[in-house]
Amino acid sequence: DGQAQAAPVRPLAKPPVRKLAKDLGVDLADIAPGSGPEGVITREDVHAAASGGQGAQATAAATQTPASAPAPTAGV
Amino acid sequence: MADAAIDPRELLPPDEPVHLLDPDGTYHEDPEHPIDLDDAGLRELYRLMLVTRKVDREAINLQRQGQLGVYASCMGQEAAQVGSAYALGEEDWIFPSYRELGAALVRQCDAAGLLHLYRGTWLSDHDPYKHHFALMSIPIGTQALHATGFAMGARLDGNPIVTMTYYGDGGTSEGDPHEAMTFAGVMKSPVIFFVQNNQYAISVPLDKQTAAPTLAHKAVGYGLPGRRCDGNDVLATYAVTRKAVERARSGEGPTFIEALTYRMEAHTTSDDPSRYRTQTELDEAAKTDPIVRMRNFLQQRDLYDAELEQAVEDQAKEVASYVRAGIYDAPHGDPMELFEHVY
Amino acid sequence: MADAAIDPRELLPPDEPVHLLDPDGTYHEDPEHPIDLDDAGLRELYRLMLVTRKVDREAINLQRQGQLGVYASCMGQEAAQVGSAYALGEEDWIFPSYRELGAALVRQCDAAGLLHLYRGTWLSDHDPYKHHFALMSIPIGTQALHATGFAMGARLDGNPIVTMTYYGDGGTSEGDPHEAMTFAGVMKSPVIFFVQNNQYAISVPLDKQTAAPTLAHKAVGYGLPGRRCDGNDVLATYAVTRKAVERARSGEGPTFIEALTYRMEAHTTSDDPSRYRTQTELDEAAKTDPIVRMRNFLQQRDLYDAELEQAVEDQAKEVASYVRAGIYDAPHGDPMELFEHVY
Amino acid sequence: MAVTLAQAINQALHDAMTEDERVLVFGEDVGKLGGVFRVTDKLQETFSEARCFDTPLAESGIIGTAIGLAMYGYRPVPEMQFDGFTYPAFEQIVSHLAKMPNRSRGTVKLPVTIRIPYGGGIGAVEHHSESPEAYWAHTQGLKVFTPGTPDDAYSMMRAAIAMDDPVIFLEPKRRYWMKSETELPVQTEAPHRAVVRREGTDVSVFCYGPMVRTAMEAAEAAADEGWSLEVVDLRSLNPLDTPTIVASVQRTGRAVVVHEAAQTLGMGAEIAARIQERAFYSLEAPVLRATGYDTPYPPAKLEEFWLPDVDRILDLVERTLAY
Amino acid sequence: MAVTLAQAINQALHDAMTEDERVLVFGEDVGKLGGVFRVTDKLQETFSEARCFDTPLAESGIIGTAIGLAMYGYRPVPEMQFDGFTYPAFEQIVSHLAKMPNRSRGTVKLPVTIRIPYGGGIGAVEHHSESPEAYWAHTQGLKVFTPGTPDDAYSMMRAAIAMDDPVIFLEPKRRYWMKSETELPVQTEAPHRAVVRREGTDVSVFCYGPMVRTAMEAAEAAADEGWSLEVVDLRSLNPLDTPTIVASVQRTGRAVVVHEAAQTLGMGAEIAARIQERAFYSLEAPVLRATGYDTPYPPAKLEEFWLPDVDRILDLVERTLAY
Ligand SMILES: Cc1ncc(C[n+]2csc(CCOP(=O)(O)OP(=O)(O)O)c2C)c(N)n1
Ligand SMILES: Cc1ncc(C[n+]2csc(CCOP(=O)(O)OP(=O)(O)O)c2C)c(N)n1
Ligand SMILES: [Mg+2]
Ligand SMILES: [Mg+2]
Ligand SMILES: [Mg+2]
Repeated sequence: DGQAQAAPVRPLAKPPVRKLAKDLGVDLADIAPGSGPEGVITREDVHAAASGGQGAQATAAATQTPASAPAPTAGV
Repeated sequence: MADAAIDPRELLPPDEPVHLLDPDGTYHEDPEHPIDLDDAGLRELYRLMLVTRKVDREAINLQRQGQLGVYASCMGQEAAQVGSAYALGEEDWIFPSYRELGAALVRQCDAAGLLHLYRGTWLSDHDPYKHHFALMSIPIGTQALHATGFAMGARLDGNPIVTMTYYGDGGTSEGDPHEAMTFAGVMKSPVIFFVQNNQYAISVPLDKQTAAPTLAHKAVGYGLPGRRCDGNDVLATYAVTRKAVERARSGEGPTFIEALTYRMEAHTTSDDPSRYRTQTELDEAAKTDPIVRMRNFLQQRDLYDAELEQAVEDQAKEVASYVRAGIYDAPHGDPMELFEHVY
Repeated sequence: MADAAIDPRELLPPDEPVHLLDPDGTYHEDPEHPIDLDDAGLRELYRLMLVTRKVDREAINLQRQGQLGVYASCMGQEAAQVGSAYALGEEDWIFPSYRELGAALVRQCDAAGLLHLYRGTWLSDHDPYKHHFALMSIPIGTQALHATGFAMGARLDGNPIVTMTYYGDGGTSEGDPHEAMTFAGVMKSPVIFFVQNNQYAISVPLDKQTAAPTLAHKAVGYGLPGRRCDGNDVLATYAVTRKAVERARSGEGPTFIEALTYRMEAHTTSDDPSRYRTQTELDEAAKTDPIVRMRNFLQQRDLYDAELEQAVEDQAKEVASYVRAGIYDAPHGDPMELFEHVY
Repeated sequence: MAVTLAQAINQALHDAMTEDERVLVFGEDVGKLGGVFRVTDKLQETFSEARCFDTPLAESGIIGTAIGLAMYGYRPVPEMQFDGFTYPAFEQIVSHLAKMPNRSRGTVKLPVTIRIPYGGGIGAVEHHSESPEAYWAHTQGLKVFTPGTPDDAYSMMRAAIAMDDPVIFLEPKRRYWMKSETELPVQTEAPHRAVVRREGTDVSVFCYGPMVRTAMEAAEAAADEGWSLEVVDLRSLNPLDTPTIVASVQRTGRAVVVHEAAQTLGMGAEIAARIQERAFYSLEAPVLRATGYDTPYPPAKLEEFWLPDVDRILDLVERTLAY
Repeated sequence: MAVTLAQAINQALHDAMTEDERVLVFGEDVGKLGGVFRVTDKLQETFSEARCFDTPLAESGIIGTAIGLAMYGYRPVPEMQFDGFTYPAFEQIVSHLAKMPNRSRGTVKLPVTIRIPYGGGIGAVEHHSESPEAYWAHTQGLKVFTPGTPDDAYSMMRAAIAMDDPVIFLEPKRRYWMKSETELPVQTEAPHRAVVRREGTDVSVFCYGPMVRTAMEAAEAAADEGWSLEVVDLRSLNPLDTPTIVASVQRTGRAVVVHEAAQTLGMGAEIAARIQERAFYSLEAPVLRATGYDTPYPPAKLEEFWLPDVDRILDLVERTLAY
């Protein structure tokens, strides 16, 4: 379901990256979108933000399509 | 509770199972069980049994050749199935288990289609509505309830059809046929419970299956008449079933029929019956062969000749070949079909 | 299959249910069913029935006062339960459903403990091994298999005990008792199937439950004797059960007993029987009250006097008080116990 | 007009039986008595014993004959008197009802709707408060629907009866007396869709049947804490409306599933598995489950400690927000 | 010495019956025939018909009488002839076997071990290739064990019979003829423990029963791709060995669950739900499931397309590594 939402999309990151951000005091909302596919925030993005750099593109649009998970192959 | 007008003793099976044909073909008339078949009909019973035997043998061969995963032979049970199935009308329905090749051929089902179940091409391969022959039911005894529900539907609909369900001696121990007979008795559903007592449930002999005096003695407990017949005597199975069909069709309710027969082959091709029964027993059983018996009868009646024999053999070969052609190296279907028909 | 020496007709119930006591207390001797009780025993039957009636009434009151969530009364069925349970020995086992307060009191179970099930303090509150009274079984008919298995165990163990299971007319339609009787018949297990035919399964009357001539007619189909008794006649229920107990204990196998009785109260306190039965029918049934009948008998035998009446009333009050004290505002248990006894 | 959930089902059965003479209602005590909860009240009176009838006491018999009736051409709506008493019919449901259409390549249709009052919270004795939905939802070939409101009870029942597939229709018995101001007939969303009952931004709460009201109460209480809960009524347990579930979590980033059934392999397991698979990058916290404990259903007096309630939901909401 | 999985079970039954005269083995065709897979071969001969016997054809009867025998004091080991034929006994298993110890506060113990050959891949007709383990694992009060090797088959069977709890013992029938060089008797890990069959660093592959060998084959093939798979044989489906599961994912960060049963509400659902809950911050990728499809079990000729195999496992391994 790739419907665009009117509300701003939450920052996308896998759980270990979220933990890293917490541990380093980085707010994912500040660095979203990240440099991963479909704006996913990566470890590198977080480290870059933590060390004061800008590893990712600044958020350009207020809305964007959330990353869709790869289609499952197992099960219907 | 039962109709007070019916004496329960009338529901009990008579001491002797209905028996019209001796192994040597001698016919014993029984005024309670007249045979309303003409010569053509008598020959037809024989033909159907022989074709069943041949197709059954073909199926065994196909399994041995790896063309079927498994097969459950009905050898020895041809009279039980053919005689009873022949007593139904075209609009009547059969709810079989997995061994009813004979009944299926009477109904003109496509034998190759049936065998595709055993090949595993699909889980079943026939349209029940075409010949009023329900899908084969592998879980023991469960089909008795489907037959009963269908009969309930027919009665509710004012439709004078009859249903008949087949299961075995082992099946009588399961809860479902018990519940089916209870429903059928209360609702006077036009259903016939036809039990082929072939003496075994895989390796379990009858005396370990039940302590019932006969399986037909179970019927009285549901308010149903219980009737026994020599299951290797196609005229007996036919006649007893005809009576049950007429009774059901006239709205008088169900009947339970026990056909005494013997499973001449293994339970299925995966079974090794030498582990639980003797060759002696098998040899004794062979003496009651239902097909030989009917042939003897036809001969006594001058209804049997070389022409008939040839015609029947040819036809049997034809069906067997048809089956072989339909099964041999038959390709599997489209795997994508697995996702259809789920909802 | 059955022992060929047994004539199936002997397995059928006689035309008349065993009946020894008329409602007015007149006793009819039956040489087939002698009463081996002395005066004390006869009084004891009466006492147990009256106590059952009183405790049962107490339970209904407790439910109305919100102390029990629900309660299934056995009013009217005291003779069926007390007579039959009294015929067992101390080492014998009972496998009840949920209505057997009478049988429980015969076994000296703690009635308050039993009622905790209805209060919901725990799912059950008695130790089956203490009085050989299994946990109450709410899923209809399932306990018949437990009773059979236990009896199989006893027989295997060379232990001459007997088990008896109770269920109702509705229960005879379920698959499990059918399977239990099949197993019991084949294995000659020392189990008694005691069916209290109280004419209803909640709102479903007997004639919608089965078309069997009598429930006892079911037994022949398993190779078991089926016996009927006036379930409101405590001497009959006692005597018929004694015979069955002796038969089982001597290794001859199971018996099926149908006790004809009537459910005087609602199915449970949640039920409204005025929706499916008439006051007239209820009034008629009241005329066959089992306790009144036994009192009349004792009076005819000069075994009843004011002293007995007082003693029995006092004792009944005592048990009722005991139950009330155990149940009223009883606290719930420790929620943490929910996590014990899972594995 | 105020309509209870039970009345809504009664009306749905009535209307279905009126519009389609093939619809039959049967089971233990459903005819003359009108059902132990009166859900089939007056149907026998209105439509005759031929179409609404009492059966012998035999669940496998009820479902097996329903299959036969469906094969004949009727639309059977059999009742299982209580959740805990469905199990004698498990063989017929799993081996035949669920599979015959597939086995027959669609030739045999089994438009059977099995009505089952389920769930606890009514102070009942054993076997009367079970939540067996996961058994059914794991059985391929069965549709599993469960309304949480009177309107849905009416509409989803009509839809279930009308569809050609076998349906397990789970009626939340503790909500039978729940009222709603509504006019029947009513058509709500298609039964396989989940519906957002309350929009929110902080945590998605997935629920169904009896827990819909509980979850809504939790959302009210949560608002006092400054938490904005989105409550999603799943309605269909098989098929699950995965797109709606995923879209909600993509919005909120957090999820709590609520159900009475024991946790292990309850619906929450599948929902959590799907969410983490398809909304992986959106999850701020793991999907948590406010469910019955991994024990058999408790006795009546201990029910309140065992069943998920507003407090337990808020507890998990708080836990999930702590991530 | 080479021992097949079936022989290992046969030996376990033999040894258990020798050491404890209370152990009984019964079911359809287990006595004289020795079982349709010969797993109970010669037990009747050795221990007499009193202790190893054939029953009437009635699954509810088999389990219900097993309960009675257990109450008496025996240790029944009843057999359900095939997975698909267990369902007539569902009521006895779920309402009584699983609950009576709890219902009786531990007073009634039911040391029953139900043997069930399960799983597919043997080209069988319908109802002979089912994987019903999730039904059992969702039923509180049942232990569910399933060996994937001959050694475990022996050891876990001995343990199951010896414990006082009811056990559902699932025997992977396609592996009955799998051989192992071993000396019986053998004692492997306690049955409730999961065992790491192969250590790895990249992806944790959770499997059980028939899929253990498949997963090991996949790990071998994966090594050629440069992937290091850790294969964890779950062995116990209820209780699940959550600590071992979680520890593995904390090491690898990725997980694939493999089972034959349909995906929705199969064991993979619970495993995924627990992993994401307890190892949330370790997950580099969602837990994926290589399972049967959400359809009824296929016909024999289409089995190979439906069952998870090495390719499907590697496919998901690759997908998970792409995160
Ligand atoms: C419910 C169920 N349990 C077990 C089986 C396995 N099984 C297949 S055939 C059979 C024996 C059936 O014996 P019987 O009813 O006498 O029929 P027969 O095969 O002799 O014709 C058994 C146990 C099954 N198919 N269904
Ligand atoms: C398997 C099952 N189905 C339904 C019920 C609900 N129920 C409880 S008692 C009862 C009627 C039982 O009638 P009967 O067997 O005649 O016993 P009675 O209550 O009359 O003594 C029913 C349907 C149940 N307890 N178990
Ligand atoms: Mg059953
Ligand atoms: Mg047989
Ligand atoms: Mg009754």
